[in-house]
Amino acid sequence: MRFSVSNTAIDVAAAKKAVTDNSCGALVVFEGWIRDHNEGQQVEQLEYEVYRPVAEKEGTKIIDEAFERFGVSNAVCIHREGLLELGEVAVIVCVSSPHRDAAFDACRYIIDQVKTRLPIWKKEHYVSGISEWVSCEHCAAAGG
Amino acid sequence: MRFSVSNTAIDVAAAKKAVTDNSCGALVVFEGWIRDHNEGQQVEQLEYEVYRPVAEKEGTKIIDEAFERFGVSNAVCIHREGLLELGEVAVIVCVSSPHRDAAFDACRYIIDQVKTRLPIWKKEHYVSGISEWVSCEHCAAAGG
Amino acid sequence: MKTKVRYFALFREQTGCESETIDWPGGSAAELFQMMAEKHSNLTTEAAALVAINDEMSGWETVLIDADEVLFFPPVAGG
Amino acid sequence: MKTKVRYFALFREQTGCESETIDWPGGSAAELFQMMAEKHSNLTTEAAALVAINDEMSGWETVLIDADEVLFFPPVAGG
Repeated sequence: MRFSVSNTAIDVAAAKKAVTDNSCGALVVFEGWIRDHNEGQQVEQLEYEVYRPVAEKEGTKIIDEAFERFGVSNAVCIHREGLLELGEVAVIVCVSSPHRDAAFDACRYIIDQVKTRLPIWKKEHYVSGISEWVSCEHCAAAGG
Repeated sequence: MRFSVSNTAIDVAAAKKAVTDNSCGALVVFEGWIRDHNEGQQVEQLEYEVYRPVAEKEGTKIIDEAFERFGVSNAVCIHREGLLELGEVAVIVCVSSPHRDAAFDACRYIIDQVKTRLPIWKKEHYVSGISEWVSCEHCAAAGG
Repeated sequence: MKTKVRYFALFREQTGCESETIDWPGGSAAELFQMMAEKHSNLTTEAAALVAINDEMSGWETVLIDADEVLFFPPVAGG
Repeated sequence: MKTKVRYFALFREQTGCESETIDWPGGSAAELFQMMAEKHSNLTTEAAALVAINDEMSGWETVLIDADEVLFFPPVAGG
Protein backbone atom coordinates (compact mmCIF):
# COMPACT_ATOMS: atom_id res chain seq x y z
CA MET A 1 0.00 0.00 0.00
CA ARG A 2 1.80 3.09 -1.20
CA PHE A 3 -0.64 5.47 0.43
CA SER A 4 -2.73 4.68 3.47
CA VAL A 5 -4.73 6.31 6.23
CA SER A 6 -4.32 5.12 9.81
CA ASN A 7 -6.54 5.72 12.81
CA THR A 8 -3.84 4.53 15.21
CA ALA A 9 -0.24 5.71 15.80
CA ILE A 10 1.78 5.63 12.58
CA ASP A 11 4.33 2.81 12.54
CA VAL A 12 7.37 4.84 11.51
CA ALA A 13 9.71 1.83 11.48
CA ALA A 14 7.40 -0.13 9.19
CA ALA A 15 7.10 2.82 6.79
CA LYS A 16 10.87 3.05 6.56
CA LYS A 17 11.21 -0.70 6.15
CA ALA A 18 8.79 -0.57 3.22
CA VAL A 19 11.29 1.52 1.23
CA THR A 20 14.47 -0.29 2.31
CA ASP A 21 16.27 -1.43 -0.81
CA ASN A 22 19.90 -2.46 -1.43
CA SER A 23 19.91 -0.78 -4.81
CA CYS A 24 19.24 2.61 -3.17
CA GLY A 25 21.85 4.97 -1.77
CA ALA A 26 19.49 7.63 -0.46
CA LEU A 27 16.52 7.73 1.90
CA VAL A 28 14.58 10.92 2.58
CA VAL A 29 11.89 10.95 5.27
CA PHE A 30 9.45 13.70 6.10
CA GLU A 31 7.41 13.58 9.29
CA GLY A 32 4.72 16.10 10.17
CA TRP A 33 4.43 16.51 13.93
CA ILE A 34 1.70 18.09 16.03
CA ARG A 35 3.37 21.20 17.32
CA ASP A 36 2.41 23.13 20.41
CA HIS A 37 1.46 26.42 18.79
CA ASN A 38 -0.10 27.96 15.71
CA GLU A 39 -0.56 31.63 14.99
CA GLY A 40 -0.16 32.63 18.59
CA GLN A 41 -2.54 29.98 19.93
CA GLN A 42 -1.34 27.17 22.19
CA VAL A 43 -2.38 23.88 20.68
CA GLU A 44 -3.48 21.03 22.94
CA GLN A 45 -4.82 18.45 20.53
CA LEU A 46 -5.49 18.11 16.87
CA GLU A 47 -8.20 16.22 15.08
CA TYR A 48 -7.99 14.96 11.52
CA GLU A 49 -11.09 14.19 9.52
CA VAL A 50 -10.39 12.14 6.41
CA TYR A 51 -12.80 11.17 3.68
CA ARG A 52 -11.12 7.87 2.92
CA PRO A 53 -12.65 6.81 -0.42
CA VAL A 54 -11.27 9.89 -2.18
CA ALA A 55 -8.18 10.41 0.03
CA GLU A 56 -6.89 6.92 -0.68
CA LYS A 57 -7.49 7.19 -4.41
CA GLU A 58 -5.91 10.64 -4.72
CA GLY A 59 -3.06 9.75 -2.34
CA THR A 60 -2.14 6.77 -4.48
CA LYS A 61 -2.25 9.00 -7.57
CA ILE A 62 0.19 11.43 -5.92
CA ILE A 63 2.66 8.63 -5.18
CA ASP A 64 2.33 7.36 -8.76
CA GLU A 65 3.04 10.87 -10.05
CA ALA A 66 6.17 11.03 -7.89
CA PHE A 67 7.42 7.73 -9.33
CA GLU A 68 6.83 8.96 -12.84
CA ARG A 69 8.28 12.45 -12.41
CA PHE A 70 11.35 11.65 -10.36
CA GLY A 71 12.04 8.00 -11.14
CA VAL A 72 12.46 7.04 -7.49
CA SER A 73 12.60 3.38 -6.52
CA ASN A 74 10.25 3.29 -3.51
CA ALA A 75 7.82 5.69 -1.86
CA VAL A 76 5.16 5.40 0.83
CA CYS A 77 2.95 7.85 2.66
CA ILE A 78 0.79 7.26 5.72
CA HIS A 79 -1.63 9.88 7.06
CA ARG A 80 -3.32 9.83 10.45
CA GLU A 81 -6.96 10.38 11.15
CA GLY A 82 -8.71 10.99 14.48
CA LEU A 83 -7.54 12.78 17.60
CA LEU A 84 -3.79 13.40 18.01
CA GLU A 85 -1.77 14.65 20.95
CA LEU A 86 1.23 16.99 20.90
CA GLY A 87 4.33 15.44 19.39
CA GLU A 88 2.45 12.70 17.55
CA VAL A 89 3.22 11.94 13.91
CA ALA A 90 0.43 13.29 11.69
CA VAL A 91 1.93 12.17 8.39
CA ILE A 92 5.03 10.36 7.18
CA VAL A 93 6.57 10.22 3.71
CA CYS A 94 9.49 7.86 3.00
CA VAL A 95 11.27 7.81 -0.35
CA SER A 96 14.32 5.82 -1.41
CA SER A 97 16.29 6.14 -4.61
CA PRO A 98 19.74 5.36 -6.00
CA HIS A 99 20.62 9.09 -5.74
CA ARG A 100 19.59 11.81 -3.35
CA ASP A 101 18.33 14.44 -5.81
CA ALA A 102 15.35 12.36 -6.81
CA ALA A 103 14.64 11.27 -3.24
CA PHE A 104 14.54 14.86 -1.95
CA ASP A 105 12.43 16.11 -4.86
CA ALA A 106 9.93 13.26 -4.68
CA CYS A 107 9.54 13.51 -0.90
CA ARG A 108 8.89 17.23 -1.17
CA TYR A 109 6.45 16.76 -4.03
CA ILE A 110 4.44 14.13 -2.16
CA ILE A 111 4.03 16.13 1.05
CA ASP A 112 3.18 19.33 -0.85
CA GLN A 113 0.49 17.55 -2.85
CA VAL A 114 -0.87 15.66 0.16
CA LYS A 115 -1.37 18.96 1.96
CA THR A 116 -3.38 20.54 -0.81
CA ARG A 117 -5.18 17.82 -2.77
CA LEU A 118 -6.56 15.27 -0.33
CA PRO A 119 -9.92 15.57 1.43
CA ILE A 120 -8.33 15.85 4.87
CA TRP A 121 -9.26 18.53 7.39
CA LYS A 122 -7.80 19.42 10.71
CA LYS A 123 -9.36 21.00 13.71
CA GLU A 124 -7.08 22.47 16.30
CA HIS A 125 -8.10 22.34 19.93
CA TYR A 126 -6.42 25.16 21.81
CA VAL A 127 -5.44 25.37 25.47
CA SER A 128 -7.92 28.27 25.68
CA GLY A 129 -10.78 25.84 25.08
CA ILE A 130 -11.55 27.13 21.62
CA SER A 131 -11.27 24.83 18.61
CA GLU A 132 -11.02 25.76 14.98
CA TRP A 133 -10.84 24.22 11.51
CA VAL A 134 -7.49 25.15 10.04
CA SER A 135 -6.87 25.30 6.36
CA CYS A 136 -3.70 24.89 4.44
CA GLU A 137 -3.46 28.56 3.55
CA HIS A 138 -3.33 29.47 7.20
CA CYS A 139 -0.19 27.53 7.85
CA ALA A 140 -1.33 24.91 10.32
CA ALA A 141 0.31 23.47 13.41
CA ALA A 142 1.34 20.15 11.95
CA GLY A 143 3.68 19.41 9.12
CA GLY A 144 4.78 22.98 8.73
CA MET B 1 27.25 17.20 19.55
CA ARG B 2 25.75 18.57 16.37
CA PHE B 3 28.22 16.79 14.12
CA SER B 4 30.01 13.59 14.99
CA VAL B 5 31.90 10.70 13.45
CA SER B 6 31.14 7.15 14.55
CA ASN B 7 33.17 3.99 14.05
CA THR B 8 30.22 1.79 15.00
CA ALA B 9 26.69 1.49 13.54
CA ILE B 10 24.90 4.86 13.55
CA ASP B 11 22.15 5.03 16.17
CA VAL B 12 19.36 6.32 13.94
CA ALA B 13 16.79 6.49 16.77
CA ALA B 14 19.12 8.57 18.94
CA ALA B 15 19.82 10.98 16.09
CA LYS B 16 16.12 11.51 15.58
CA LYS B 17 15.52 11.89 19.29
CA ALA B 18 18.14 14.61 19.41
CA VAL B 19 15.97 16.82 17.19
CA THR B 20 12.58 15.97 18.74
CA ASP B 21 10.93 19.19 19.81
CA ASN B 22 7.30 20.06 20.58
CA SER B 23 7.66 23.46 18.95
CA CYS B 24 8.47 21.82 15.60
CA GLY B 25 5.94 20.67 13.02
CA ALA B 26 8.39 19.24 10.51
CA LEU B 27 11.18 16.65 10.58
CA VAL B 28 13.30 15.88 7.54
CA VAL B 29 15.77 12.99 7.66
CA PHE B 30 18.35 12.02 5.08
CA GLU B 31 20.13 8.70 5.27
CA GLY B 32 22.92 7.64 2.94
CA TRP B 33 22.97 3.87 2.48
CA ILE B 34 25.64 1.61 1.05
CA ARG B 35 24.12 0.49 -2.19
CA ASP B 36 24.98 -2.61 -4.13
CA HIS B 37 26.27 -1.03 -7.30
CA ASN B 38 28.16 1.95 -8.67
CA GLU B 39 28.92 2.68 -12.29
CA GLY B 40 28.32 -0.85 -13.39
CA GLN B 41 30.40 -2.41 -10.60
CA GLN B 42 28.84 -4.62 -7.93
CA VAL B 43 29.77 -3.26 -4.53
CA GLU B 44 30.47 -5.66 -1.68
CA GLN B 45 31.79 -3.38 1.07
CA LEU B 46 32.72 0.21 1.52
CA GLU B 47 35.42 1.75 3.64
CA TYR B 48 35.36 5.31 4.95
CA GLU B 49 38.56 7.03 5.97
CA VAL B 50 37.94 10.16 8.03
CA TYR B 51 40.48 12.68 9.20
CA ARG B 52 38.65 13.53 12.39
CA PRO B 53 40.35 16.72 13.63
CA VAL B 54 39.32 18.64 10.51
CA ALA B 55 36.11 16.68 9.73
CA GLU B 56 34.63 17.43 13.16
CA LYS B 57 35.52 21.10 13.00
CA GLU B 58 34.21 21.58 9.44
CA GLY B 59 31.15 19.41 10.10
CA THR B 60 30.16 21.57 13.05
CA LYS B 61 30.67 24.66 10.89
CA ILE B 62 28.29 23.25 8.26
CA ILE B 63 25.58 22.67 10.87
CA ASP B 64 26.07 26.18 12.23
CA GLU B 65 25.73 27.59 8.71
CA ALA B 66 22.47 25.67 8.28
CA PHE B 67 21.09 27.15 11.51
CA GLU B 68 22.03 30.62 10.40
CA ARG B 69 20.82 30.38 6.80
CA PHE B 70 17.55 28.54 7.34
CA GLY B 71 16.63 29.32 10.94
CA VAL B 72 15.87 25.71 11.78
CA SER B 73 15.39 24.67 15.40
CA ASN B 74 17.49 21.51 15.59
CA ALA B 75 19.97 19.70 13.35
CA VAL B 76 22.39 16.83 13.77
CA CYS B 77 24.63 14.87 11.46
CA ILE B 78 26.52 11.65 12.13
CA HIS B 79 29.01 10.17 9.66
CA ARG B 80 30.43 6.65 9.76
CA GLU B 81 34.04 5.67 9.45
CA GLY B 82 35.59 2.25 8.90
CA LEU B 83 34.31 -0.75 6.98
CA LEU B 84 30.60 -0.86 6.08
CA GLU B 85 28.46 -3.61 4.63
CA LEU B 86 25.66 -3.31 2.07
CA GLY B 87 22.58 -1.57 3.43
CA GLU B 88 24.39 0.06 6.35
CA VAL B 89 23.82 3.73 7.11
CA ALA B 90 26.87 5.77 6.02
CA VAL B 91 25.54 9.14 7.10
CA ILE B 92 22.41 10.56 8.69
CA VAL B 93 21.14 14.14 8.79
CA CYS B 94 18.11 15.03 10.96
CA VAL B 95 16.58 18.50 10.95
CA SER B 96 13.47 19.76 12.72
CA SER B 97 11.78 23.09 12.34
CA PRO B 98 8.38 24.74 12.87
CA HIS B 99 7.78 24.61 9.09
CA ARG B 100 8.82 22.18 6.40
CA ASP B 101 10.46 24.59 3.94
CA ALA B 102 13.36 25.33 6.25
CA ALA B 103 13.71 21.69 7.32
CA PHE B 104 13.99 20.46 3.71
CA ASP B 105 16.39 23.21 2.69
CA ALA B 106 18.65 22.81 5.71
CA CYS B 107 18.78 19.01 5.41
CA ARG B 108 19.71 19.29 1.75
CA TYR B 109 22.32 21.94 2.47
CA ILE B 110 23.98 19.88 5.18
CA ILE B 111 24.29 16.69 3.14
CA ASP B 112 25.52 18.57 0.06
CA GLN B 113 28.22 20.33 2.06
CA VAL B 114 29.21 17.20 3.98
CA LYS B 115 29.80 15.42 0.69
CA THR B 116 32.13 18.05 -0.70
CA ARG B 117 33.88 19.82 2.18
CA LEU B 118 34.85 17.22 4.77
CA PRO B 119 38.08 15.20 4.67
CA ILE B 120 36.27 11.91 4.22
CA TRP B 121 37.18 9.37 1.56
CA LYS B 122 35.55 6.21 0.49
CA LYS B 123 36.99 3.11 -1.03
CA GLU B 124 34.64 0.72 -2.71
CA HIS B 125 35.37 -2.98 -2.58
CA TYR B 126 33.78 -4.69 -5.56
CA VAL B 127 32.55 -8.24 -5.91
CA SER B 128 35.20 -8.59 -8.64
CA GLY B 129 37.92 -8.28 -5.99
CA ILE B 130 39.03 -4.84 -7.15
CA SER B 131 38.81 -1.86 -4.82
CA GLU B 132 38.89 1.79 -5.69
CA TRP B 133 38.85 5.24 -4.10
CA VAL B 134 35.69 6.97 -5.21
CA SER B 135 35.37 10.69 -5.33
CA CYS B 136 32.34 12.83 -5.11
CA GLU B 137 32.41 13.81 -8.77
CA HIS B 138 32.07 10.20 -9.78
CA CYS B 139 28.79 9.75 -8.07
CA ALA B 140 29.53 7.15 -5.45
CA ALA B 141 27.57 4.19 -4.17
CA ALA B 142 26.45 5.68 -0.89
CA GLY B 143 24.30 8.67 -0.25
CA GLY B 144 23.46 9.18 -3.90
CA MET C 1 -33.41 15.61 -11.21
CA LYS C 2 -32.21 14.22 -7.90
CA THR C 3 -28.77 14.90 -6.49
CA LYS C 4 -27.34 13.75 -3.20
CA VAL C 5 -25.15 16.37 -1.53
CA ARG C 6 -22.62 15.62 1.22
CA TYR C 7 -20.89 18.18 3.44
CA PHE C 8 -17.56 17.71 5.21
CA ALA C 9 -15.75 19.31 8.15
CA LEU C 10 -16.41 23.07 8.25
CA PHE C 11 -19.22 22.82 5.67
CA ARG C 12 -20.94 20.14 7.76
CA GLU C 13 -20.81 22.40 10.80
CA GLN C 14 -22.00 25.43 8.84
CA THR C 15 -25.00 23.64 7.35
CA GLY C 16 -25.63 21.48 10.40
CA CYS C 17 -26.07 18.71 7.88
CA GLU C 18 -24.09 15.65 6.76
CA SER C 19 -26.03 14.95 3.61
CA GLU C 20 -29.26 15.82 1.90
CA THR C 21 -30.94 14.84 -1.36
CA ILE C 22 -32.38 17.63 -3.41
CA ASP C 23 -34.65 17.78 -6.41
CA TRP C 24 -33.60 20.56 -8.81
CA PRO C 25 -33.55 21.40 -12.53
CA GLY C 26 -29.83 20.51 -12.81
CA GLY C 27 -26.69 22.49 -13.65
CA SER C 28 -23.02 22.62 -12.69
CA ALA C 29 -21.46 21.76 -9.33
CA ALA C 30 -20.81 25.49 -8.82
CA GLU C 31 -24.46 26.32 -9.44
CA LEU C 32 -25.50 23.62 -6.99
CA PHE C 33 -23.16 25.04 -4.36
CA GLN C 34 -24.63 28.52 -4.85
CA MET C 35 -28.10 27.13 -4.44
CA MET C 36 -27.12 25.37 -1.23
CA ALA C 37 -25.46 28.55 0.06
CA GLU C 38 -28.77 30.33 -0.37
CA LYS C 39 -30.54 27.56 1.52
CA HIS C 40 -27.93 27.35 4.32
CA SER C 41 -27.09 30.95 5.12
CA ASN C 42 -23.96 29.99 7.11
CA LEU C 43 -22.36 28.09 4.24
CA THR C 44 -19.38 30.15 3.10
CA THR C 45 -18.11 30.25 -0.44
CA GLU C 46 -14.39 29.54 -0.14
CA ALA C 47 -12.11 30.01 -3.12
CA ALA C 48 -10.06 26.98 -2.06
CA ALA C 49 -13.03 24.64 -1.67
CA LEU C 50 -12.97 21.43 -3.71
CA VAL C 51 -15.67 19.26 -5.19
CA ALA C 52 -15.88 15.54 -5.90
CA ILE C 53 -18.54 13.73 -7.87
CA ASN C 54 -19.20 10.05 -7.20
CA ASP C 55 -15.94 9.83 -5.21
CA GLU C 56 -13.82 11.33 -8.00
CA MET C 57 -12.22 14.76 -7.68
CA SER C 58 -13.93 17.02 -10.16
CA GLY C 59 -14.13 20.60 -11.45
CA TRP C 60 -16.71 23.17 -10.34
CA GLU C 61 -17.91 23.60 -13.93
CA THR C 62 -18.82 19.94 -14.35
CA VAL C 63 -22.50 19.56 -15.23
CA LEU C 64 -24.22 17.05 -12.99
CA ILE C 65 -26.34 14.20 -14.23
CA ASP C 66 -29.22 12.50 -12.52
CA ALA C 67 -28.34 10.48 -9.41
CA ASP C 68 -24.86 11.96 -9.06
CA GLU C 69 -23.53 12.20 -5.52
CA VAL C 70 -21.78 15.50 -4.96
CA LEU C 71 -19.21 16.03 -2.18
CA PHE C 72 -18.45 19.56 -1.02
CA PHE C 73 -14.98 19.78 0.50
CA PRO C 74 -14.02 22.93 2.42
CA PRO C 75 -10.35 24.01 2.04
CA VAL C 76 -8.22 21.00 2.89
CA ALA C 77 -5.26 20.76 5.24
CA GLY C 78 -3.51 17.42 5.10
CA GLY C 79 -0.20 16.88 6.82
CA MET D 1 62.45 25.97 6.35
CA LYS D 2 60.91 22.76 7.60
CA THR D 3 57.41 21.62 6.69
CA LYS D 4 55.66 18.45 7.69
CA VAL D 5 53.53 17.00 4.92
CA ARG D 6 50.75 14.43 5.46
CA TYR D 7 49.04 12.40 2.75
CA PHE D 8 45.56 10.89 2.95
CA ALA D 9 43.64 8.13 1.20
CA LEU D 10 44.54 8.01 -2.52
CA PHE D 11 47.51 10.36 -2.04
CA ARG D 12 48.90 8.12 0.71
CA GLU D 13 48.67 5.13 -1.61
CA GLN D 14 50.22 7.02 -4.53
CA THR D 15 53.20 8.25 -2.51
CA GLY D 16 53.45 5.13 -0.37
CA CYS D 17 53.88 7.57 2.48
CA GLU D 18 51.79 8.80 5.41
CA SER D 19 53.92 11.77 6.30
CA GLU D 20 57.31 13.25 5.67
CA THR D 21 59.16 16.34 6.81
CA ILE D 22 60.96 18.31 4.15
CA ASP D 23 63.45 21.10 4.19
CA TRP D 24 62.79 23.60 1.39
CA PRO D 25 63.06 27.34 0.61
CA GLY D 26 59.34 27.90 1.28
CA GLY D 27 56.39 28.99 -0.88
CA SER D 28 52.71 28.35 -1.27
CA ALA D 29 50.82 25.13 -0.57
CA ALA D 30 50.36 24.72 -4.32
CA GLU D 31 54.11 25.04 -4.92
CA LEU D 32 54.78 22.50 -2.20
CA PHE D 33 52.34 20.07 -3.82
CA GLN D 34 54.07 20.50 -7.19
CA MET D 35 57.42 19.80 -5.59
CA MET D 36 56.05 16.68 -3.95
CA ALA D 37 54.50 15.55 -7.26
CA GLU D 38 57.97 15.74 -8.81
CA LYS D 39 59.38 13.67 -5.97
CA HIS D 40 56.58 11.09 -5.99
CA SER D 41 55.92 10.41 -9.64
CA ASN D 42 52.59 8.66 -8.92
CA LEU D 43 51.11 11.60 -7.07
CA THR D 44 48.37 13.00 -9.30
CA THR D 45 47.38 16.65 -9.41
CA GLU D 46 43.61 16.62 -8.95
CA ALA D 47 41.61 19.78 -9.51
CA ALA D 48 39.29 18.84 -6.66
CA ALA D 49 42.05 18.18 -4.12
CA LEU D 50 41.92 20.18 -0.88
CA VAL D 51 44.56 21.42 1.49
CA ALA D 52 44.57 22.06 5.23
CA ILE D 53 47.27 23.79 7.24
CA ASN D 54 47.60 23.02 10.94
CA ASP D 55 44.21 21.29 10.91
CA GLU D 56 42.40 24.24 9.33
CA MET D 57 41.01 24.11 5.79
CA SER D 58 43.06 26.48 3.68
CA GLY D 59 43.61 27.79 0.15
CA TRP D 60 46.25 26.51 -2.26
CA GLU D 61 47.76 29.98 -2.55
CA THR D 62 48.45 30.29 1.17
CA VAL D 63 52.15 30.87 1.79
CA LEU D 64 53.54 28.49 4.38
CA ILE D 65 55.56 29.52 7.37
CA ASP D 66 58.19 27.55 9.21
CA ALA D 67 56.92 24.50 11.13
CA ASP D 68 53.52 24.46 9.43
CA GLU D 69 51.95 21.05 9.06
CA VAL D 70 50.37 20.67 5.62
CA LEU D 71 47.65 18.09 4.89
CA PHE D 72 47.04 17.06 1.29
CA PHE D 73 43.49 15.80 0.82
CA PRO D 74 42.59 14.00 -2.43
CA PRO D 75 39.07 14.69 -3.75
CA VAL D 76 36.68 13.97 -0.90
CA ALA D 77 33.54 11.85 -0.91
CA GLY D 78 31.55 12.08 2.29
CA GLY D 79 28.08 10.61 2.58
